[in-house]
Amino acid sequence: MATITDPVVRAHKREVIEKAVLRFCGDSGDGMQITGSQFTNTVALYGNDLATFPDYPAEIRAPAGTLPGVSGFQIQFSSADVFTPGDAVDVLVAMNPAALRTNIKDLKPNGILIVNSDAFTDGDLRKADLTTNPLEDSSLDAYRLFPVGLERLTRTALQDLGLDAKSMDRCKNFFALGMCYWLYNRTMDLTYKWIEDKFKTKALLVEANKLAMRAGYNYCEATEAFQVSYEIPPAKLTPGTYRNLSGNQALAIGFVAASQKAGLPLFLGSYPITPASDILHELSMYKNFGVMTFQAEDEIAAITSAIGASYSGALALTTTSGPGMALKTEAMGLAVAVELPLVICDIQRGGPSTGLPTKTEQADLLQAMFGRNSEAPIPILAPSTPGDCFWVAVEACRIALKYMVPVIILSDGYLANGAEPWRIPKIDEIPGIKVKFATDPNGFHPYSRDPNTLARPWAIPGTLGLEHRIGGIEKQDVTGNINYEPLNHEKMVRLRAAKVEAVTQDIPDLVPAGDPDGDLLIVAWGSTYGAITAGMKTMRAKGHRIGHVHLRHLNPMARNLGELLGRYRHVLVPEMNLGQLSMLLRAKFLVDVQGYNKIQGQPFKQSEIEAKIEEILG
Amino acid sequence: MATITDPVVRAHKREVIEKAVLRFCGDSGDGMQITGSQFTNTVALYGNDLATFPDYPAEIRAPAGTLPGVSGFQIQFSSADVFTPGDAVDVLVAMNPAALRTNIKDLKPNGILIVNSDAFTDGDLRKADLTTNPLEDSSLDAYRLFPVGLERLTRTALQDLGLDAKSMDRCKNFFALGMCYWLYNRTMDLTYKWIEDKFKTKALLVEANKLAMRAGYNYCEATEAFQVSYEIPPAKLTPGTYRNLSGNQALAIGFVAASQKAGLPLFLGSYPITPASDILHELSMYKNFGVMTFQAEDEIAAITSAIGASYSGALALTTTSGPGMALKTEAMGLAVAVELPLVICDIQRGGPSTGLPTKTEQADLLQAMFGRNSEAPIPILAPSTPGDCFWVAVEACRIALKYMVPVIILSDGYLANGAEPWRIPKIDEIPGIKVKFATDPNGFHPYSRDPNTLARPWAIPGTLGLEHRIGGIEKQDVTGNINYEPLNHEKMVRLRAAKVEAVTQDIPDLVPAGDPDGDLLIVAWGSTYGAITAGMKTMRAKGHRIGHVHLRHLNPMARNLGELLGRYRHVLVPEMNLGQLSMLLRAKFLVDVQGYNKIQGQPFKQSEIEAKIEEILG
Amino acid sequence: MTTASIPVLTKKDFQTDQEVRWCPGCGDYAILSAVQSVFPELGIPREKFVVISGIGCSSRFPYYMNTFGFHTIHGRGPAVATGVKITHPELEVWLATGDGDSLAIGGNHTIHMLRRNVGIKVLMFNNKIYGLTKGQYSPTSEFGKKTKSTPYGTADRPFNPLGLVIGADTSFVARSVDVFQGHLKDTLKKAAAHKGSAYVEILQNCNIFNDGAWFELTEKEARSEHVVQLENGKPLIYGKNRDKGIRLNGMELEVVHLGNGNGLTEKDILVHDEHHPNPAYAFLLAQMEEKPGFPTPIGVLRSWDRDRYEDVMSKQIQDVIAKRGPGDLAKLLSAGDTWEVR
Amino acid sequence: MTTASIPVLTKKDFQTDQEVRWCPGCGDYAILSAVQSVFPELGIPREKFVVISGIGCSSRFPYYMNTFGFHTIHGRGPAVATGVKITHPELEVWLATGDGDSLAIGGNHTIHMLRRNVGIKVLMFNNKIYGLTKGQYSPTSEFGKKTKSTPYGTADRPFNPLGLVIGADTSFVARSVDVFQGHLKDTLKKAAAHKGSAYVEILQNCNIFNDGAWFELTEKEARSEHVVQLENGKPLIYGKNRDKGIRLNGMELEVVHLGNGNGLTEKDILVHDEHHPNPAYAFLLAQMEEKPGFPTPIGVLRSWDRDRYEDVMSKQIQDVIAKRGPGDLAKLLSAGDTWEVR
Ligand SMILES: Cc1ncc(C[n+]2csc(CCOP(=O)(O)OP(=O)(O)O)c2C)c(N)n1
Ligand SMILES: Cc1ncc(C[n+]2csc(CCOP(=O)(O)OP(=O)(O)O)c2C)c(N)n1
Ligand code: SF4
Ligand code: SF4
Ligand SMILES: [Mg+2]
Ligand SMILES: [Mg+2]
Repeated sequence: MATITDPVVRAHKREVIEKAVLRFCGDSGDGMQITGSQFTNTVALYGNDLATFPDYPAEIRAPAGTLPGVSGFQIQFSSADVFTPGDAVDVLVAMNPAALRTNIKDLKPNGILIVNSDAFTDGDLRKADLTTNPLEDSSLDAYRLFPVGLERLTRTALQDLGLDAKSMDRCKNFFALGMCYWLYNRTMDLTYKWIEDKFKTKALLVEANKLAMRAGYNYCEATEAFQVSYEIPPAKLTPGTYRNLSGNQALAIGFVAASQKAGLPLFLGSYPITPASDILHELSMYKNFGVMTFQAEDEIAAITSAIGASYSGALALTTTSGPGMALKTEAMGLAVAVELPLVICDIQRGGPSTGLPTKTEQADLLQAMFGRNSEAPIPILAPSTPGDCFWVAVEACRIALKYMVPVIILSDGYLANGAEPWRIPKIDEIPGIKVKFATDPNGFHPYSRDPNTLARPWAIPGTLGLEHRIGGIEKQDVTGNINYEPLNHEKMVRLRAAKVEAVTQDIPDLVPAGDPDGDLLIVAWGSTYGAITAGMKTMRAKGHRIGHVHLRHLNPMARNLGELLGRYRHVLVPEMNLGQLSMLLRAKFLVDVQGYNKIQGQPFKQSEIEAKIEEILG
Repeated sequence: MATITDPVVRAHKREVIEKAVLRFCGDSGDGMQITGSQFTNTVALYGNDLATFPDYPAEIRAPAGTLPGVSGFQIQFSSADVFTPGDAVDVLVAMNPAALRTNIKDLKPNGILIVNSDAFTDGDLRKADLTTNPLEDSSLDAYRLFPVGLERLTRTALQDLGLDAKSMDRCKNFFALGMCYWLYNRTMDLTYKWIEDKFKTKALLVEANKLAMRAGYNYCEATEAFQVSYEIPPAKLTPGTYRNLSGNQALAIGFVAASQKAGLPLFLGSYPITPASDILHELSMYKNFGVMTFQAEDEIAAITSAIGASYSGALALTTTSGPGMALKTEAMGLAVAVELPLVICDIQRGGPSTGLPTKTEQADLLQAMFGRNSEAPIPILAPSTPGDCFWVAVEACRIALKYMVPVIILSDGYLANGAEPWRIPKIDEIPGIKVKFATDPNGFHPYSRDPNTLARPWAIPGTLGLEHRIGGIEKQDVTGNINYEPLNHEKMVRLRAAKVEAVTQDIPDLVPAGDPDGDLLIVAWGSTYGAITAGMKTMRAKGHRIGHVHLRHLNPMARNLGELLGRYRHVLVPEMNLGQLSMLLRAKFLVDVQGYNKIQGQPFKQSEIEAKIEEILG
Repeated sequence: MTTASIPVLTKKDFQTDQEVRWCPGCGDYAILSAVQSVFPELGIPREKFVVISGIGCSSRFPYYMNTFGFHTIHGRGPAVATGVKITHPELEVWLATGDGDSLAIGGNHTIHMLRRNVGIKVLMFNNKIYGLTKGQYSPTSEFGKKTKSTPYGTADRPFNPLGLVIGADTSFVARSVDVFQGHLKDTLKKAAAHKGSAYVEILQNCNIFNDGAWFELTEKEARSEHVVQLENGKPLIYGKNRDKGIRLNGMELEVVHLGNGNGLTEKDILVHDEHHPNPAYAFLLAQMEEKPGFPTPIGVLRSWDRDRYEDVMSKQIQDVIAKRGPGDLAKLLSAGDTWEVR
Repeated sequence: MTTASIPVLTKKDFQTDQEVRWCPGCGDYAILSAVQSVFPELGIPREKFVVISGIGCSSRFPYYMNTFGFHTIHGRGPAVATGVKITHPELEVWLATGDGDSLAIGGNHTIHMLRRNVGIKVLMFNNKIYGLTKGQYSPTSEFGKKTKSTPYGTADRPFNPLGLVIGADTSFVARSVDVFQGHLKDTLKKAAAHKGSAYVEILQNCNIFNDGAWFELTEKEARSEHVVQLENGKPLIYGKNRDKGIRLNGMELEVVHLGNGNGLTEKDILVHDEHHPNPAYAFLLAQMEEKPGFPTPIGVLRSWDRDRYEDVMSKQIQDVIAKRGPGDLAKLLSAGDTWEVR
C-alpha cells in the first residue's frame, strides 16, 4: 500500500484571519455529515473554538439530486470565542445543482464557492428544477466561483486501484475535504487515522479515500487554484483538556456520570425517535458501567418501565421527542403521584404532530409544564449549549433523587446534533449526589416526608420489613393508604406543588450577562443562547445597556427573576415557538414582556437578534 | 295482586315553605342513588326547580357498613330558582352508622334526622369505627332525631309475600322514600310506575317495593311521627315543557341533535372511563339515529378511529376523562395538523393520575390548552350546568364543522351526574349547522382556505376526482404536499393559530350578571356557575356591587373580556384547581386577578363563595 | 443469597390491614385467598415479592397483599413490572390484571412482555366484563353480548386469550378457575416454579355485572362434563364417569366416548405433553373452548424453557465488564480525540 | 352501486406527482409497483380506494398512490382505518405499515382490528429493522442481532408475525416477497378478494440498514430450496427439482425427500388447505420459518370467512330503524317524564 505523506507545503500567500464559516452541502448520499464532522474534529484538535450545525432532510435518502434531498453541514471556527455556527458563509462547497440552489443565498458576497462541475448535466439541472446552468449564466458573478470536476479528478487519482466507477465517485467528498484542509492549512492526519479504522476491514477503501483526500489537497497546491490560503490561530479557551461534543453525547455521558456519582445503576427505557435516538445508541454501548438500556415497544412502555426501575432503586431515565412526549403524559402523572425519581428528556423537534422530525423547535415548554391531567407539577431544566447538556443531565438527576420527583429536560434538535469544544471536567468538579434508601422498619411510612425537601422515603423491594403499597389513586399523607377525603386531597395537591417549589432553594440567583440594568433585558432558554450572546455583544458595543439571563431552571424559576425584570426598560423573550416562556413570565410577574418568535425549524441568526434589539432600542 | 291506592290524607299540620334540602345516605348497596333520583323525578314533575348532587365511592361496593362504602344523594328543590344542591341539609336520611357519621356534619341544627335504627348493632357500630351508639349517647341532641326500624317495619309490611329476609331488606330504601314523600306531600304514582317497568318480569318484586314505599308513607300518616308535613309550591320557570336531565345525558342528546342538524352520521369512538362512560352508554342506544358507537381497545384507538370517521365525513366524537385525555394528546396534534373536525369531551375528575375517579375537579384546563407537542391550538368550551351541556355540545359541533378544527369540551363529574329541570327546546330553537363537502375537482386543493374561517375543504373518500393525500408531516399551504421550508412552516403554524383565533367572530360579547361595574368581577367557568350565582345574589343584596361573567368559551375568549376586567376594583376567579384560568387571564390581560382555589373533589358551597366575597370586600 | 434463613411464613403474613373493597360474593376473594396461601409455601422471603397491577377491580389486588405492591395505571402493569424485573432479576414479580387491563388497553405490553419472556407471573382475572367501570363489554365477552355499552349486542368476536398469548410465544400458559381452590393453588405453584413469563388465565365470576359467566364450568352438576383437566403425561379424559376423551385426528381434535362398545379405549386418547416443543400443540388445545361440544381445558397448556430477557441482559453486562473491566468515568469523559489548552 | 360504469384504469392512474423518497434500491419500490399494477385490475373506481399508513419508510406509501391517502401517526393506522371502514363500509381500505409500526407501537391496534375482522387489507413491510429512524432493531429482528440500539445484540426473541396474527384469529393471512413480483401481485389480488381483514406480510429488503435480511429466500441459487409456495389443494413440495416435501406427523411437520428410494411419494405430502376450519393448521405452517432446515412458506396460509365488524354494526342500525323507524329528534329531546310550565 502506497505510504502517504503530506506534500511539502510550497510557498504561497497565507493570510491570518480570526474566523471562518464553512458549509458543505450536497446530496443525502454524498456524505456531507461525515465530511463536516471530519473537518470539525481537525479544527477542534488544532484548538479553535467552534460551533456546528448539521441540517438534513427527514427522509433517509430523498431521490439523488433533488431539492428535498439536500443535506448540509456548517461550521464556524475561530481564534476567538464562537457562539453560533455563523449566519453567512465564507466558503460554500456544493456537490450538485440542488445543493447550490438551496444554499447559495447564505454565501457572503465575494465568498468562495467550490462547485462539483461534473454534476451539472441537463439531467442534474432538471432534478433541481433549474432551466439554465448557473455555472454558465451569470447568476454566480457575485462570488469567487471555483468549478472543480470532482468526479473526474477523483477517478483519475484512483485509477490504479481498480475500483468501479461508483465506488470511486463515493470518494469525491474526501477530495473536497482535502481542498478545504489546504485552504485552511490543516493537517490531514486525523482524518487519515479515522479513515483507517472506519474501513479497517477494507484496505482498498482506506487507500482510495486517503488518496482522494490527498489528491484534493495536492490539487490546490499544484494548480494554485486559490491564490491564498488562510490560517486561523488557536483560541484562548479556559485551560484544560478538551474534546468535541454534541448535545446528545453530552446528555448520555452526563447520565452515566450522575449514576456513578449517585452509586446507582442507570436504567434507560426508550423508544427510538428522531432526534433523540442517539442517546439510546450511546448509552447502549456503556454496559461496563452497568447501564441497562431497554428498547420498549412504545413510548408508554418506555416511561412506565423506567418508573418500574425507579421503584426498584435504579436511576431511571426515558428519552424522546415531541410526539413521544405526548404519549408519556399519563405516566408522568403516575410518577408525580407515587413520588418517584425519574428523568424525562424531550429533544424537541418541529411540530405539531409528526411535523418536521429533523428540524429544531422549542415548542414543548408548555406541554412539559401542563401536559398532564389535573395538577401534576414537574421541575423542568433546559441546557443552553451542546456541552451544557452534560451539566444539565447531572443536575436533573440530582434534583430527581433529592426531591423524589420526575424531572423534565428540554433539549432540542439543534443542541442534540450541534457540537462544540468541551472542557473535560475533573471527576470532583462534578457535584456529588447523595442517595439514601430507607432500611429501618421502625416508624416507616411510605409517605412520611423530609422537612426540607418534602421528599418521601425511597423504600425499594427486597428491603426486609418495608413491604408497602403505592399507586396512582389519591392517598393519605404519611400512610399512603387510599383516601378520598376532601381535605386530604387538597393537602396532597398542595404538597406535591410545594415539593416542586422547594427546588428553588437549590437554584442560584440569576446574574445577567452584560449590563446589570438599563435599556433591555433578554430572557431566554435553551439553544438560543449562542445567537443571543453573540448578538448582544455587538449591540452593547454600539452603546446599548443590555442584560441577558438564560434560564436553565424553567420550573421552578430562580427567586430573583421577578426583581431583575424590573431593572430594565424593556424585556425581550426570543423563542422558537409562539411565545411560551413569554406567557409564563407574563402570568407570573405581570410584566409586559415582548416575544420574538421565530418558528421555522431553524435556529435564530445572530443578525436577527441584533435587528430585533435595534428595532426595540432604535 | 293487591291494588294499591294512596291513603286518604288525614288532617295534619301542613307548612308551606320555599325550599328544602334533602339527602339520602347509606351503603353503596342500599340503593341511595335510585332512591334519590326517584324523589328527584317526582319533585321535578311537580314543577319545582331543583339541583342534585350524587356522591359515591370509586369502588363498586366497598364492604357493607364501612365508612368508604358510604354513598349519598342530595337534592335541593324549591318554588324559587335553584342554583345548587344546597350547602346544609334540612332532612337527612341515614341508613347506617357509617352514613350517619360521615354525613351528620352537613345537617342543619334542629334539622330532621331519619335513621335506620335496625342498623345500629355493635357490629354495625364497629364497622363505622364508632365506640358508642350515637342513637344513645347525646351526640345527636342538636337535631330532630327519628329512629325508625326500617328493616323490621319493612319485613312486617311484606310478611305475606313469602320473600326471603334478604330480598325484603332490599326494599327498605323504598320505605324511607315513602316517608319522605309523606313529609313533602308528594304523590307516589311516578315511582309506582317506575317500579312497575323496572321489575316488570318480577311481579313479586313490583309488589314488594310498592308495598314497602306505601308502608313508609302510611307509617308517617298513622304514627304521626312528624307533627308537620311540608308543601313547596311549583317554581315559576320559563313556560315550556320540561324534563329532568343530567349533564352526561344532555351531552349525548346534544350530539345527536347536532348530527341531525348537520345532516351527518354521528360516530363516537370511546373507551370507558368514569365519569364519562354514561355518554357512551347513552349514545349506544340511539341506533335509529344512525349513531355509530365504537368501543375501542384504548383511548388512543378511540380518538384515532374518530379521526378516521371524520376524515370520511362523519360528525366524529370521542369522550373520556383526565387520564384518557392525557393518552389522546398525540392524536389531537394529528387532528390539528390535518385540520379535520372532531369533538373531544373531557369529563374532568380528581387527579393527578388515577386520583379520585368519582370526584369532581376542574384541573384539566391547561392540559386542554397546552397538552400537545409543539404549537397545536384547539378551541375549548365549557358547560356551566347539566342542561347547558346540551347547548355546548351543539355549539362545539358547529364550530368544529365550520372551522374544520378539533374542539374540546370540558365538563366535570359534578355536571355529568348532577341533574336539573331542563326546558325542552323546539327543534328550530337549535341552531342550524351548514356543512358542504367538496365535490368539484376543478381547482381543488386540499389546503386551500375559506377567507372568513380559514377552513380547508372537506373532501371525503369516495368523491370522484378529489383523490388527495393528507398527513401529520408539515405540509405546504394550499397543495398540502410535504414541505420542510422554514417560511412555509412559520406560515402554517401561524395559520393554525389564526384559524382558532377566528372563532372569536362567533363569540357574543360577555354581559356580566349582576352589576355592570363596581367592586368585584367574578370570572369563572364550568360547574362553579350555580354556587357563584347563588353566592353573588346574597352578597349583592348586602349592597356590594358585583358582576359575574361565566366563560363558555375558554379558547379563544370573548373579545370584550379584557375591557370588562377593567370595570371593577377586584377580579376574583374561583376554580376547582390551583389557578388555571387565573394564569391564562393574568398572562393575556396582565391583570392581577385573585384565585380562589378549592381542590377537594367537591363543588364550591354557596357559603364559601359568600365568605370569600366578604373577605375581599370586607 | 438471602434465602439462607427464611422465616417460616403463613397465610396471615400476606394479609394487609386494608379492608378488602370488592363486592360481597366476588370471585376475586377466592383468588386472593389462593395466592395468600400459595406464597408462604414458595420458600421465598416476603420482602422479595412484588405484586404489580394496572387498574380494575382485579387490579386492586396489591393493596390486599402484604408484600411490596404497586397499583399502576390502566394496562401498563407489564411494562412497569418489566422495569422492576430487569433492575432486580432476583425479585419474585407477580402481575394482577383483568381481561380489560391485560387484553384491551394493555394488550401490546402484555404480548411484548411475554415475547421477551421476562420472568413475571401474570394472573389474568377473566370475568369477561369491565367490572370497575360498571359493566361494559371486554375483549373476552362473547359475540353478541348485551352490555351497558352494547345494548344491541357486541359486533366483534372475543379474543381467545390463551390462543393470543401462545401466538406471542409465551413460555408458560395455564388456565384455572376462581372456585376450584385446589386446582388454582396447584396451578399457581407451577407458574411460580417456571423460570420465564407465566400467563395464567383465571376464570372469575363478577356477580354484579356478569354473574354466571362461567356457570357451565363451575356449577356442581355439569362441571365434570364441561371441564377437562390437563395433566402432563395423562390422557385427556373427562366426564362424570370419565367416559369421554379427546382424540387427535390429523389436525383436528375430536370428542370420543369410551367403552360404549365403539371399541375406543384410553390408548386412543391424546396424552397431554405440556412440554411439547411445538407451540401449535398448545394452540390446538386453546381452541377447544371455542368448539361446541368440547370441554374447556384447565391446567397447564404449555411449559417451555427459554432464556429470560433479564438474564440475557445482565449476562451481556457481566461479559462486557469481565472483558473490559468496570467502566472508568474519567476515561469515559475524555474518550475520543482530545486536546490540551494551556 | 357506483360500479355500474367503471372507467378502465391503468397503473399510471395510481401514480402521483410526488417524487418517491426512498433510498435507491429499497424494496419498497417493488411493492409500490406491484400495488399500482394490481389496483387497476380490481374493477373498483379509483375514488373508492383509501390508503392509510402510520409512520416509517414504508408508511410513506400513501403519498405515492394516487388514491385517497392518509399518513397518520406511528402505529395508529389500524384504528384510523377502522374509523373509515365503519363509516363507509363500501370503501376499499388498505393499510401500509412496517414491522415496527405494526408490531411495536401499533401491535395492540393491529390485533384488535384483526380480531374484529374489519375489512381492511394490511401490507406489512417486514424489513426486520426500523428504517426511518436509521437502524434500531424491531420486534421481528432475529435474536442476538447487533443494531444501533443493540451493539451487543438483542436480548429478546422476535415475534413470529403470522403466528401472532393467527393467534388473534385473523381471517386472511398471507406472506409474499418484495422481489417476487408475480407472486406478490397474486397474493395482493387474493387479499383484495377476501371480505374481512387481510394481513399480508411482505418480506422487504432495507438495503441501507439491514441489507440481505432475506437473502436466503431471494437469492437466485438458493431460492427454491428455502421457499415453499402454498397453493390451495396442492401438496407442499419444493426444491429446485421439486424433490422435497413437508409431511404432517402427529402434531409435527417434517421435511422429507421424494423419490430417493425411501418410497415416499407425493401422496405422503401434506396437501395445503387454506380454508382449514381450525386456525391451528395455519399456526403450524407459520412455525415453519422458525425451524432449522425448513423452508419458509409463502402464499396464503389462511383464508376463512366470518362476519365483518362494520357489517354487523350497520345491520344493527338498519334493524333498529326497520323496527322503530328512523329517529325523531323531537321525540328524543322530550323522552322520559316531562311536565308543562305555564
Ligand atoms: C387510561 C384509563 N382508561 C380507562 C380507565 C377506566 N377503567 C378502569 S378499570 C377499566 C376496565 C376494567 O376491566 P378489567 O381490566 O376486566 O378489570 P375488572 O374490573 O373486570 O376486574 C377501565 C376501562 C382508566 N382507569 N384509565
Ligand atoms: C410516537 C412516535 N414514536 C416514534 C417515532 C419514530 N419512528 C418513526 S418510524 C419508526 C419505526 C419505523 O420502523 P418500521 O415501522 O419497521 O418502518 P420502516 O421504516 O422500517 O419501513 C419510529 C420508531 C414516531 N414518528 N412517532
Ligand atoms: S364489580 Fe364485579 S369484579 Fe368488581 S368487585 Fe364487584 S363483583 Fe368483583
Ligand atoms: S432506509 Fe431502508 S427501508 Fe428506508 S427507504 Fe432506505 S432502504 Fe428503504
Ligand atoms: Mg374484567
Ligand atoms: Mg421496518
